[in-house]
Amino acid sequence: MNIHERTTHERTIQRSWPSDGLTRIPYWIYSDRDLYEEEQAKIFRGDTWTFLCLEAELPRPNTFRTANLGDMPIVVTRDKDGAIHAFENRCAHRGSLLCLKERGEAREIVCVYHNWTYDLEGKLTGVAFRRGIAGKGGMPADCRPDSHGPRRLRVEIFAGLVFGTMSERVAPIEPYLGPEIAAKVRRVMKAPAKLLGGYSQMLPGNWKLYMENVKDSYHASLLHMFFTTFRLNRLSQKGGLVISEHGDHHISYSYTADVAGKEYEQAGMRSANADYGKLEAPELLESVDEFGDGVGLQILSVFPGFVLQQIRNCLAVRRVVPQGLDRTELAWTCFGFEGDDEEMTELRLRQSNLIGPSGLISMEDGAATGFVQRGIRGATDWESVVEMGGNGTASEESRVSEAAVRGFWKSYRRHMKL
Amino acid sequence: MNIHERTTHERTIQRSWPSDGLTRIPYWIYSDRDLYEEEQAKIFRGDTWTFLCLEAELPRPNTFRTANLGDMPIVVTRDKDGAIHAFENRCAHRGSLLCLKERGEAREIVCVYHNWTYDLEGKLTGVAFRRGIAGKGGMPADCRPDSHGPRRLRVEIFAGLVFGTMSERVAPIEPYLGPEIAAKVRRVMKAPAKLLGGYSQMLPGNWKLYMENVKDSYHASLLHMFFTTFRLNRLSQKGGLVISEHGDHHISYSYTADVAGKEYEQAGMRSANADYGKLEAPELLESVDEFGDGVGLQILSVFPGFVLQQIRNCLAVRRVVPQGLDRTELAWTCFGFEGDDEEMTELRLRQSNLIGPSGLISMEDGAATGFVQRGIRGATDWESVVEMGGNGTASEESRVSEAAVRGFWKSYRRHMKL
Amino acid sequence: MNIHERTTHERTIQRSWPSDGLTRIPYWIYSDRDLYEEEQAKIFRGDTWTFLCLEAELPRPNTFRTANLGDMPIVVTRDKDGAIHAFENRCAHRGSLLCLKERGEAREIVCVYHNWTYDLEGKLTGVAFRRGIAGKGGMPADCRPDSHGPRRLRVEIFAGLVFGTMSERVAPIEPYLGPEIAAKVRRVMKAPAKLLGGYSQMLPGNWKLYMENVKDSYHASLLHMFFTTFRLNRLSQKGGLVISEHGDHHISYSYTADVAGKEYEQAGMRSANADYGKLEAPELLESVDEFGDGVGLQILSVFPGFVLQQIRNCLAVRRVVPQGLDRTELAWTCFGFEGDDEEMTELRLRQSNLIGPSGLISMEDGAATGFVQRGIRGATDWESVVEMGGNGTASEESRVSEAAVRGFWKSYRRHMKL
Amino acid sequence: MDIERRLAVLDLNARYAEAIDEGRLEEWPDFFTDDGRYRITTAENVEQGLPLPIVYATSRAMLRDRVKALREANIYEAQRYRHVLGPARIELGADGMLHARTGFMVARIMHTGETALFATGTYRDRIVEAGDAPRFAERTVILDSRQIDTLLAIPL
Amino acid sequence: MDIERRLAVLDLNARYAEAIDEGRLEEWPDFFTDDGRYRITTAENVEQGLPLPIVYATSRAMLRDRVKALREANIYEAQRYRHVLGPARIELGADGMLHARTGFMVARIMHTGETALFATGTYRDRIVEAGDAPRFAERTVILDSRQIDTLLAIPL
Amino acid sequence: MDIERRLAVLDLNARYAEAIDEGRLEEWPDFFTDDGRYRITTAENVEQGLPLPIVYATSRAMLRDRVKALREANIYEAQRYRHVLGPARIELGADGMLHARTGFMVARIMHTGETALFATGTYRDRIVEAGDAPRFAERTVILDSRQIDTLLAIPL
Ligand code: FES
Ligand code: FES
Ligand code: FES
Ligand SMILES: [Fe+3]
Ligand SMILES: [Fe+3]
Ligand SMILES: [Fe+3]
Repeated sequence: MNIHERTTHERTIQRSWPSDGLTRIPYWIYSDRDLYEEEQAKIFRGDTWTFLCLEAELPRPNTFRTANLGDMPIVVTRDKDGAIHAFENRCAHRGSLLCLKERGEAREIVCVYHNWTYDLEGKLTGVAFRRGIAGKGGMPADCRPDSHGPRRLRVEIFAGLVFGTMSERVAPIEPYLGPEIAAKVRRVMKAPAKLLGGYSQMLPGNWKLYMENVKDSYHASLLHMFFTTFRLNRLSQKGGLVISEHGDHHISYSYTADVAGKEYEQAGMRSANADYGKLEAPELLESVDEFGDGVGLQILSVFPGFVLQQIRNCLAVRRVVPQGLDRTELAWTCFGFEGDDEEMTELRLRQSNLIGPSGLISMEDGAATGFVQRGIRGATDWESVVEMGGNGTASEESRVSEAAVRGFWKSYRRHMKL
Repeated sequence: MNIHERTTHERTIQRSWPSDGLTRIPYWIYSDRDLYEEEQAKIFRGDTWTFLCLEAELPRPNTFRTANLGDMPIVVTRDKDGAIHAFENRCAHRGSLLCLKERGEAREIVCVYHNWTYDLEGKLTGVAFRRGIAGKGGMPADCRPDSHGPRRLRVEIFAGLVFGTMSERVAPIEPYLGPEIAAKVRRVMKAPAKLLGGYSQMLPGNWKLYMENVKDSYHASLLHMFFTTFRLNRLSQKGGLVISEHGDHHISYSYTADVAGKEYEQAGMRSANADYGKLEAPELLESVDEFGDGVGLQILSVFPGFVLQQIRNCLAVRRVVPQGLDRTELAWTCFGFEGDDEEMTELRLRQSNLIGPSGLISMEDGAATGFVQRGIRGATDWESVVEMGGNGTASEESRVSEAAVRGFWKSYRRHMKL
Repeated sequence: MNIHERTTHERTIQRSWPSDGLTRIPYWIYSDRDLYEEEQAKIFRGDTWTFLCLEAELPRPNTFRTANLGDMPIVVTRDKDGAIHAFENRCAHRGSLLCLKERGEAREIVCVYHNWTYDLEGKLTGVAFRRGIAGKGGMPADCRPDSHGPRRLRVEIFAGLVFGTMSERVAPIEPYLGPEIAAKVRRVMKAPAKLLGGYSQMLPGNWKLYMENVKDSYHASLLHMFFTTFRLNRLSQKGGLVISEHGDHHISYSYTADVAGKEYEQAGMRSANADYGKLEAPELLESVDEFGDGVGLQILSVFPGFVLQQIRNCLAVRRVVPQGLDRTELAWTCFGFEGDDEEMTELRLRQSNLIGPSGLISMEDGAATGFVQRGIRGATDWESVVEMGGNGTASEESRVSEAAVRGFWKSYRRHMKL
Repeated sequence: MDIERRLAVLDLNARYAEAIDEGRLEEWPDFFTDDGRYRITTAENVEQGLPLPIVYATSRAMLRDRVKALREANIYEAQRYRHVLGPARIELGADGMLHARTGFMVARIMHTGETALFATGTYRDRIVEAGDAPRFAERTVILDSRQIDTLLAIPL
Repeated sequence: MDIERRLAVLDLNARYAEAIDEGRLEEWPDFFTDDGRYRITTAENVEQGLPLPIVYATSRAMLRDRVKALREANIYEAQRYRHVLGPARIELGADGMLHARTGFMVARIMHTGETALFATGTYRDRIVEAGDAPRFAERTVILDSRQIDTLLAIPL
Repeated sequence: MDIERRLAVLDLNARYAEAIDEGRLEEWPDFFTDDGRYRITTAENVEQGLPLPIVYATSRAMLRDRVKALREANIYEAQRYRHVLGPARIELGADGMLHARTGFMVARIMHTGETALFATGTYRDRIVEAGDAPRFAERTVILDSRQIDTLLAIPL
């Protein structure tokens, strides 16, 4: 048999995008082995901005924090003058990780392998025994090891969020976000952030399944019954969907005030669960309208892998870090604001019961990526149906829509030239 | 260097089947990465029947059970009228698993992700907020999500065994089995089955290594010393090998009555182990001739991955579920018959010491697949020798033969066009 | 999109070796999936010699030991006449492992699967029921199963070290090593070895990263601070680097006598650590000049994966066994000499605190392979800088040099035709 | 401290672990006092002096609310835990309560059969002996790892 | 129950685990009474009320037969177990025997060095105190998982 | 043997494990007598009668030297252990010391969050009761596996 033909043939089938544009997503997109590396290069190391950390995570001069650009390790630093830099966590010499810790203090960075040294901008400042010892050995005078990286990232700080990119071409962060998204980022980051802590989840699915989940305003009140039962978020509540010009970013928001609708009960949704009853300890849901606009829920995502969350007074940034074809790390960092009093902090901490790996309204999301990854094992040549709210990617008032999911694929295809 | 050439070249070497037909099996067949997916499509989702479960596992109307077609997840149901159906365990919408449990009761199936609903035939019956809320959002009137699966399987029940296939073309189950195999299936499934329980083993080898092992009548009494020592099965015992027309299926059987031969002792087989002595508790091997034909052992396999076992009064079905190139789940379900009295059940349970992961005559099989998988690591361009009993695939009286193994490869090559 | 083009394109980029010859190593060499199998065939099963075990590990006639040629399983035996043989640990029949234990006694080898038997040369001596039973079954008279392996290796014993190869063409072991390396092997193996024991480490990196580490005389005193602090090894100590003609093998050695230099302190090396202070229990470092030449440290490597170590009186052989693209087993065996008295043995055991997974001067090496493997995740199209000591691979007095690392790549490229 | 009291604490740990491992979540709140506090956090947060919890309850009522949510609202695949405990370190606190520190390993077994070492860490407890059996006035679960596989539904 | 008896049960568990972990299988049957029952099954079978065992012996003689088979007949790679036990729950049964429930984790270490969390579950025991040392009249091993990796040769 | 002494040994094990799991390595040498011996080796070496250790100290001073090296000289990523112990078998030795054998499982948790079953084995101890608290005259750690993942920096 002619293998070669077979292989080619198979691929061609697999790789063709369905004709129906953004309303059909082919399942091979979540399981094709070669695609993973290509996404790393074309998306994460391509013309996109990645959220690296909160400015508050670099509290003082001479501090650093490690982060990721896709699965590429990154160091973010604040130098002695307070300026923030980011560069590859890879030594120019032989490629060792430069920083072995999540965070710390440092005036310079010393690679453990051969003690080459770097300043906090990522510039190579010293090569051990570069001139040899007693005139023997060492490096040729014309050797320029500094030309071998670590590659430095373009860094921008927007509203206390540190973003980085490898791209020279991509627009600055604010135009990248666009006016609407930028405004809503500023809305949440209204004051200097005060760290409350973090943790991460290892999700059993491809990273795109999580981003779809985040942009999927349709699922929230159907999958997360706790949400619905306590009217934290119902599609019938006043709110909307904002999608940036090219589909890249999104916001899903809703007002706390409930129109007291009975749509879920009428539709007999499992998630309405009329007879659930009340909480014995309702203080769990106590909250204040700290943004003064009545919006109780604002989920905002920035392509490719950043989420900014406001659920009542529970604020968090989430970083989506691909760890292989079907493993994704979801790193959460929660924060309040400088000046929060004890009571306000306590309020945020109590509400944090709603989020994270044990979150009463978020625990399902981690598992959902796995349900799909496993569900499609035999269906690589099939496709999903993403037609709620039609086939467009425009902002709209209704959240009974998958417009933001289509937006994700619009921008994915643009970057992947797929 | 021109990589491309290299790659192609390598493949061509690897992929050519040896000239000696069925008596030589190339070792790359157990370790080629691309082959795995191809087998899933051409064999498990191709023109073959897969055993899904016992009819007895769906005891009442409105019950379901999950199963597999290769590594594709499947749901098997019994509807309110008692009819049995099977379909992909994949939601039409975004591909989530529909059933998250092994078994249960259900009048309808609700996908947890967005609450789309299905009847027990796998037909999409409801799309949450299909028409939106308050006239906003929802799905275009012309959208036909039901056309996106889950794909329904052709299902047939034969002698209390539920089989399924994705193929329209494959013959019905009875002709697929052929007269001889069908008769011997009926022989064991002589009455309505009564479930005794189950467990599974994760085998450290490619699924084909286990199927070869099952069809390998030559190994049984040589690998499984307990078998031989207690004359549960010796190649010298009266018995035979039945192979279906195209090699797909097989039966290896033997009579309990022992010709008291000394072939093993003469040949000095380790497994004969003359001085082993007696059991202190011989009741372990007590059995009755419940089929009235003196046949004490009948191992029956159906291509690609089903085994029906009668060892004395210990009856079981085994499902072979590929879990990757070198991992295979072997799922056992043991049963007796309705009307078995306590004593008979106790007899079967005592004999179950012979089978499963701790089985005195079966524990070696699980490990054997790993011995080969590891043994051939450096020999992908070599081949095994399958020439016991010549080069044919015909039924014969002697079990000192690998005819059934050759039969497996005959049908494997037909399906894979290899 | 035309996938095929894409794929080809990608590869071509990846696979081209940098123009700068041996001073730049492309990072894809540590992470390319297809390369792994190719290395197994062209290097480990190619024209190279692999260290299998110490002759002392086969203490008596009729003993065996398992080993590896790359990731191919091997059996090494000493037959009844004391001759040593090695062959694939793979049965001629269906490919099962023949030996399931690390070591043992045996007059013949019986495959557990179907009881085929072999002598200690690896020759097939028996096929169970070859002639069938009662004239039925069995193997055709003209079948020559012995022609199907296990493949026997060329074996040579040099200074108590057992080497094996699959190659007919490679030169005998002594010329393979070359005069300088051979002499220094003899230097350490000065008397019959007495086993002290062993253990292994699973390293989180590609096997080549460990071999580079071993040949990297530049890192030793910079990474291993304990080394430097206690002047066990400083680049300023008298010593040198010996590299065999084609770069394949190397020796890095130094004299115990310290020139008491202050180079590290002047250069402000972390590893100098002036104020570390003394050991409370200096007996840890007690040693005797058993080789009478004042050389306190001799690290010797033989391409592709063998290391012979003398650190003071702590002697060990290390086998590098690839276990996949980014996992490598490092198997240590420590020894003294027959005739060592208790005191000498105690001295060696105390010094063994310096080596192995908890070694005060070796624990870093295992981790270092992982630091690089992780550091280069986003840099497959980049390259490392290996220019200490210029661009050559000649022996030299200075160890402030990466000449031996370049030597490794010179011979790697020769074998891989890369 | 006398052995009786030590054994009473070991027994409390034993019954707590068993109730969870056997899926009797309804009994879980009753191991706490009415105003009992339960908190899961990570060693990393503790070391940084950051207060963020993974689970945080300040009364037995809140624990009951969580159990109810796990039973009626939340979606997660069938799974069970298996606790094994390290040796307990018990002291009499200035507050008159028993202060206990106990290390643990918890394996998670999915309905599919998949078994994994899911969580390790320490229990930091304040225990009141009043009444029939000792109860937790406070149980803080400090996870050694910053990372949770998929989700943490069943309490630790 | 008095501490002596509790400690005697803990000691029985300890000696049982040690005998197996150190490969002294010949001693294993002697932890049982002559008509002692030993059964390994899965939580899934128990929950479904299905009787299928993985290993099933109704006398010490049967246990000896299995040990003999493991020593002389069955083929499996050299491996050892390492037991750690959860806290034991011990009660005096109506039948005058001690009823004990103990959780366990067992790691399996292959001769190759490969280490894995092999099994978790509970021991359900009925223990007779008669004679020199307590013995198992019945030990039921309920595995949390329905799935065994490769094989289960050495008893749990 | 009386319960007091048994509990004292269990307490020694508990404090030892806790000190290591909490990273208080400086306290580790003080669990030994001045001339206390500490050795880590593998079951494979022991079975072959081979003396090679992975770690080998013949005095408390040597243990202090190792702690100092781990703190100031050696490079390894931030990580912690979690010990759980099997039941201890304690006997009074002919040498007047308590001889204890205790199985263990140790999980290793990397700063990245990665958790793995790192080591299993047995402690073989000779314990002196003299003075305020019992101390190890000798602790031999016999690993079940011949293989260590990456490195073994923190003592077991
Ligand atoms: S790899 Fe960083 S100094 Fe060598
Ligand atoms: S995936 Fe099933 S309803 Fe959306
Ligand atoms: S595989 Fe070795 S005898 Fe059959
Ligand atoms: Fe969600
Ligand atoms: Fe078999
Ligand atoms: Fe080194």
